[in-house]
Amino acid sequence: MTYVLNRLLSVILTLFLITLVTFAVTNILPGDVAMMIMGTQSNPEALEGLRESLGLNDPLLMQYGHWVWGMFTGEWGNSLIFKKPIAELLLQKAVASGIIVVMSMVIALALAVPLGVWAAVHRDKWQDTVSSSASLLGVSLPDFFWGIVMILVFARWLGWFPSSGFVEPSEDPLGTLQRAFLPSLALGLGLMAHLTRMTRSTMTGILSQEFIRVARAKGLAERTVIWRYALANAIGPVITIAGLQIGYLFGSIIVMESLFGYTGMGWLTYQALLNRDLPLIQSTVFVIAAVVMVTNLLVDLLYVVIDPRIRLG
Amino acid sequence: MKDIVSVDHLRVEFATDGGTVVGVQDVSFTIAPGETLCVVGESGSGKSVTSLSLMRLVEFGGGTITQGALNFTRADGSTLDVAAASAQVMGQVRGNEIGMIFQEPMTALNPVFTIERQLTDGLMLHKGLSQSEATERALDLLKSVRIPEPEQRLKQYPHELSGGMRQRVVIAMAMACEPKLLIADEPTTALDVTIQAEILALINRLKRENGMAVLFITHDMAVVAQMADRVVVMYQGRIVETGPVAQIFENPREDYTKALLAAVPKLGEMKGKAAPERMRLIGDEAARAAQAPRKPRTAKVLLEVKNLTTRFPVKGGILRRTMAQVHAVEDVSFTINVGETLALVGESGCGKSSCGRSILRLIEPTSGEILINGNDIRALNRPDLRRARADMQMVFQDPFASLNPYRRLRAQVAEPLQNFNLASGADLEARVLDLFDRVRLPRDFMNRFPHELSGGQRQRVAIARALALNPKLIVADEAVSALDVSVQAQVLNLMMELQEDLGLSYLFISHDMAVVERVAHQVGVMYLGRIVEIGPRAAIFDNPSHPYTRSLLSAVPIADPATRRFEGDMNFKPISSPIFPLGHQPAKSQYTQVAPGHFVLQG
Amino acid sequence: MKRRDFLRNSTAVLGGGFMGLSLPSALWAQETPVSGGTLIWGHSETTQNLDMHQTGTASSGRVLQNIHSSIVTVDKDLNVIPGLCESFEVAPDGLSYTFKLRPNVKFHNGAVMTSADVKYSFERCKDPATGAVNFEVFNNVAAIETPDDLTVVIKMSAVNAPFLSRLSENGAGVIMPVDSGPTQGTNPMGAGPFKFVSYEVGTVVKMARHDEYWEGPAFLDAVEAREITEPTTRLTGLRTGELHMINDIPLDRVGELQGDATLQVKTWFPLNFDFINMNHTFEPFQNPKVRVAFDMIIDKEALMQGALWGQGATTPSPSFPTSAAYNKDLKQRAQDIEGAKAMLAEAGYPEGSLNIVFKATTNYPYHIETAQILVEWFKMAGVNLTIEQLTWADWLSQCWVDKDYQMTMMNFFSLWESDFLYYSVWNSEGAFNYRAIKDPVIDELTAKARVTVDDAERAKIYQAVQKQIWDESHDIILWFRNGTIGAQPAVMGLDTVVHPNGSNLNFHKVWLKA
Amino acid sequence: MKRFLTTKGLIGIVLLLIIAAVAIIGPMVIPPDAATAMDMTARRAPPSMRHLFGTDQLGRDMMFRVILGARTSLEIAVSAVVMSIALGLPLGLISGYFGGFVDNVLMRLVDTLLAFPALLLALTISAVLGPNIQNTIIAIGVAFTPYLARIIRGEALRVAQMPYVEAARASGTTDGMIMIRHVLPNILPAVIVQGTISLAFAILAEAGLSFLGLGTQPPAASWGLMIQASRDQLDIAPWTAVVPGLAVALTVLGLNMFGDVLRDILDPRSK
Repeated sequence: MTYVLNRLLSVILTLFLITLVTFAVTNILPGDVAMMIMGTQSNPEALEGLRESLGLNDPLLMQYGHWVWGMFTGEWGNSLIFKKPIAELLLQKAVASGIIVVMSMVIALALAVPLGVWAAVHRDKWQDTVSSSASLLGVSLPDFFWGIVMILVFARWLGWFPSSGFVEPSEDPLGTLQRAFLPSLALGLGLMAHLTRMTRSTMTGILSQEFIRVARAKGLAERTVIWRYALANAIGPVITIAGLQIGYLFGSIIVMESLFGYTGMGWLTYQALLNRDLPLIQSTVFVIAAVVMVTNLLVDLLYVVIDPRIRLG
Repeated sequence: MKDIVSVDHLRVEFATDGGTVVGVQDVSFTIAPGETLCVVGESGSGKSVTSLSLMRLVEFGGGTITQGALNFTRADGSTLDVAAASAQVMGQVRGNEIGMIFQEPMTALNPVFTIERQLTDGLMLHKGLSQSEATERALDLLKSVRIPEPEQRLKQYPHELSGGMRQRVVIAMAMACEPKLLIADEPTTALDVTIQAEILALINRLKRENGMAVLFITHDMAVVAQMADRVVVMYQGRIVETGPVAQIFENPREDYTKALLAAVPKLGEMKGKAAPERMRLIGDEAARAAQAPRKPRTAKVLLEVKNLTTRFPVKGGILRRTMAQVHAVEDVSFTINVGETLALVGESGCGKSSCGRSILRLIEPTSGEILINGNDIRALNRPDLRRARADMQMVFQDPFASLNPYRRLRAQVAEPLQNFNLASGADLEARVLDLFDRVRLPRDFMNRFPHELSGGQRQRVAIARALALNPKLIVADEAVSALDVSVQAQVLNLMMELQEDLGLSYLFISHDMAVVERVAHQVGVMYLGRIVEIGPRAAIFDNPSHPYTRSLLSAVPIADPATRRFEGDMNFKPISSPIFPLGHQPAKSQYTQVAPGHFVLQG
Repeated sequence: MKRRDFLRNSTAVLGGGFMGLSLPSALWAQETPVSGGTLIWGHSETTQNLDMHQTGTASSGRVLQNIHSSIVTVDKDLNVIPGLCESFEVAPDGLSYTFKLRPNVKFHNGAVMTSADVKYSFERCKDPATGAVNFEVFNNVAAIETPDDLTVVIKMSAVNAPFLSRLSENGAGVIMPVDSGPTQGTNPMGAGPFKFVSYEVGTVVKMARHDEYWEGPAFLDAVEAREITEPTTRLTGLRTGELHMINDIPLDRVGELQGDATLQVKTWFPLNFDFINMNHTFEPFQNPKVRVAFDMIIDKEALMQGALWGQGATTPSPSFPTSAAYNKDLKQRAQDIEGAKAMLAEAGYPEGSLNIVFKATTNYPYHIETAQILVEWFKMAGVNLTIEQLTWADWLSQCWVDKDYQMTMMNFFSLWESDFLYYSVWNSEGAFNYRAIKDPVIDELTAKARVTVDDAERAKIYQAVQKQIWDESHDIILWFRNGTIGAQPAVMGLDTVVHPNGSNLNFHKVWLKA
Repeated sequence: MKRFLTTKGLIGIVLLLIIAAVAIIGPMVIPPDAATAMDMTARRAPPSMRHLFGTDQLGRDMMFRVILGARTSLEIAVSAVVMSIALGLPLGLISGYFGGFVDNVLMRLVDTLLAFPALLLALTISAVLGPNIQNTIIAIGVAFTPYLARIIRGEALRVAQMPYVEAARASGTTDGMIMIRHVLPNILPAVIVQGTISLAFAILAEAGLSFLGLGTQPPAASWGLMIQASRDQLDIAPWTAVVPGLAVALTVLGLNMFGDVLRDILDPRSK
């Protein structure tokens, strides 16, 4: 329990640092939302009026204090471009992104674990080379490349999945999953490469341990030894590494969601950045950072459940 | 009656990047029912490869049986050539007709499964038991290996058990299907001496009760003497000598066996000798010649440790505050005279290493005084401490980890000299050469990297490095524990020779009573952070007065098949935890003097 | 009546002669429109703020113009014509405007439009607290009077000749029901052909037919504007049949789609005009010879073919092509690299001595392509041009506001009204004079035009302005860019969809063939 | 003696040698204009004898672009990785070696940076410094630093607990010298392996940055920019993605294969 509280405290401290950095970074960015709203229609006079009405002329420290206090009290303010309460926007988009983050993680793990185990069992043989070359190819081309390939193959040529868009799960749950599948697959493939490598090296370490030899000496079938005895030990580290990829995933969804017109957190972040919607940038970045940290926390806690050794220590 | 096992001209090869390496060749032996065969040898002798071949587990390590037969008499009386058996047949044999236990109890159990699951899966597989029947049988097994509270253990995970208990579980697993042959591969090497005694006694009892044969693999001649009916001595993948245990120990035929036996310190063989003595190693004429002249011992005190206490904080809670303390070293006092050796002996976790490190302030002591030549080490600031450390050097246990793999040995030995600007250029080169000579290493080793040396050679380099600053005191922390017995003897002799030549003092930290008896002038026995008994070596070994010292000595295997110690069940008091809540004030160490200089902890 | 309106509108649009349709236009003319169906439109941009007053982006306007109706609008030549008013009248002194409203115009909430709604809408737009982007349109408005339910009189404190034209633009002239302001951002409401149904940020805007629309109900039951910003994805959606139509076909794909018999492609111009800007505070560009030489380096037709894949038409003037102000006498300078070299040398910049940074925004990928082609020609002329890519926000901040650039290019969608165009872009006092152009001739001419009442006279003045811009080569005017739409064959009435301003899309007359 | 030049390693070295040769010799034999020369009559031409690797949307020869782009891409990737190592190494080394408070503070900082979308970081850097190659290198270098610092810290922590470090301390070696003589050489292999992997990511990161206009500025060629530009024409001109993609893939493959060899070469144990 103290372990949990401890981790929580460090998460809170980091979150505070994140608010500071976010605020600083977003304020360094030139241009503001007033300029973005008016576009080429902007002239000094009009800009000034708009700025005033958007509250962009307050002193920085006041804006920061206002923002942090708002985050605490649940007053997240309104998005300047979308004219909607940020909290409402984020909640809706977080669900959308949650779906593809989880789905891509499931796809990645479902592919990476067997592939990694296979490579570890046949270490330094051709199977290993095939597995590592496949994962290298995965990381050699950017996510969006795979995204476009998915659209062309599965939407345009095969017509199995819709090419883009997002529907609310409450409206059409199947439709939501259909639309989430292609971006998840593209993200999952990129993620898989990394996880395969990690599974392989973790499994390699575990397979050289004494208890594996003991299991074999008991007469257990090789299948049982690898898929029960060894994998039960590998799953903890692999999940931890997978959890650490959440941060990477939240970076990748920015491009991927925009590509698929799948409007989740990544898309929202990109829109906020492009439109210099400072309150929205600050909140999305903060929420993404918080989600990343909390996921890592949860993964750590999950590890405690999976691995009995951690419980006492 | 038919032999259980008959190995005939076994040859195992390993494919490596550098080509094919022969693991063992021309190995032949038999094991009769109910017999214990010990295979003994130093590292690289091929003893483990032999045992793994019998289980056909050697394949998983990249080995291939390229020649020979491994005939095993199955339960139905038929003979199976293990070398040619199918994977399916091997699955029936392994764990069912042949049980196996391994060296590392800490890693031999799957950390994420309960004891119950690990005990029952073999039973369900081989004996077709239901889950509940298997659990019942598992409970019986735990009882038969004398694990306390067996019902509770079934639900526990391996990490919740001590090392000794884990090894009992591993034995229970191996015994689950009542095999006709038990292969024990260094089953006690990683264990403390009292636990080793318990496990050896347990194996003996189980063997008697079940009438099974045992193939016992070990490097320890003392254990061989205690366990074996017959002995196979192996060296570099071949069998050197085979024979009944008495014959091997009393009348060895082969030079290698003789040399091996000569290198084993036997507990009690120093009885009546006043000073430490180098071992008489076969082929080490230098040691023999240098035996005679001795420097007269002076009673000048070099190191005085008074009430040394070292505690480590156990941090916890939200604010990472110290919640409890490990009382690693608790109110320890002793002195070491110039040119003498004080051995600190005890089992793992007793605080002997922490004590050694505290003296060098590699870890910071909590309280107490450390005076070297009257100079208070604890009062020094960092620069002064750095200078003071020139007088005290350390040799570590693991010869593989104590040298930087990325630096040439010349640089590593020269480093202390450069640190204090004691030498440079040609002078430095000369000093380093001299040090290599001193530790009897060829001069051309200077340009080598650590991995190019054997364990014993590396330990010599570590000693040379420690000697570079002409220290007065060397703390040798399990300095010979990781070495093969013949190498251990050589290094011990070297250390004793250096002591004689240079008047060095040693704080010799060890768990091995037989080695301690060889090298020490004074012995301190540590238990739970305290010295429970301290005095001249003879006093401790001849008249052990503290109960702990006595049990420790009774547990040591003696390299003499005539004195067998581990027949009945042995049960020693388990060591309790040295962790105490914050603010716990332990009592002062009070000693009773039982003889001049021989003190025993009260209470 | 409806049928007649329909025909009139379509002829009007066709009359412009700027429309191109890949299907023979006779085909649709023979069909009888049917009601029903939901049109799924793949919209190229994201709708942001639903409040018509507050939203400044063309993207939001494109959707919201279907929900709102404006008091006045424009015909194909951008002449102001009545919208929600039956007629309007400007006092001779230009200080008073009288609007006669159409009777029985119904808002989406069922209320009938009155002069109070007009007064409310204009005052809301004028109020700085509203944050309307066009609030300065009402700068000179002194009072809004409503003598009766169908009459609105606007009193000006000073003459503002472009007032009516500005009212016809996005936002400023729309009429909202009284007191609907606070909910306009979440539930926009007006008197347009479609009612707002729902909006999911970044995903879709749904609209349904307004049965009591003053020009008659639309054919479509509903319109779904799905927002798909990625061009390839949008194109795929059209090809797979998920979308009925898309706007903004990537220029390089227009040819490919036109060759596809299963799809309709519609292009029109002008969507906007593009020009290359030279910063007049940058020393070399203070010399007109350098500017003219730069103009001579560029082969505009080749550049248009290269960057727009032929989807446009070159022009020496930025005026709306069919407007009276357009100076038809001007011709773009032909490419003459040797002549440009000589002129540059004459100006004191021999070969290799000019190093220019060209800032282009990634917001318009064809600007980047343009810049890349320019680099090659400038290299031939001995000028070293390097490109710096900027995001839209950075471009606005660096080039538009801070004037921190040497060379750049930009396009304008909606500056078709001559005063708005020439005064704000080229007058030294102009709000959009981000090149810092100070030309006394232009200053004088543009000021004079403001007080010139006679339309023909004014047009002449603006033609003179265009000549001056060309003579001095203040900017290099490049082309009008085409607008594009791609659609399934079932989508009918595509020719009515484009608003005369070239940017807005109106679905009133669009229908789906069963 | 271990044979460290395995077939795999040999392939890796050959691949890298070819790529390096192309990157170095290419610009010497091919005129610099070849990468930007446009042929408007052959836009998006598929591979043919005239244009072996086809052309892009402006009719530029993909073969010349991919060859001349090699140098830019590798220059950016190598500099960015070197920079992230230069920043991350001291950070991780100090954090891992000293532990305690210093470690806590530094790792909290690293955690904070890791939680940030790299895009925001890159955008800020590009906005503040302007888009050019140096700033691209800075953006990638800074974004990679926390990852490297993390890995280096872990390694330093492990090495700092080795007996030879304790032995060095016992023989009077100062902390600074211990870090240089003992910790650094022992963590270097891990750093180098991580570095080779990071190189691959850096090449791709440049593609991501050109999404925002940062990175190589057109019309100059770089693999990242080329892949980015292929985005809208993947279906009609797949070679525009395949050619630079293959170049990246081969480089990554070569680097990975070579990484293992390099580790062996550096390790005295394998000699």
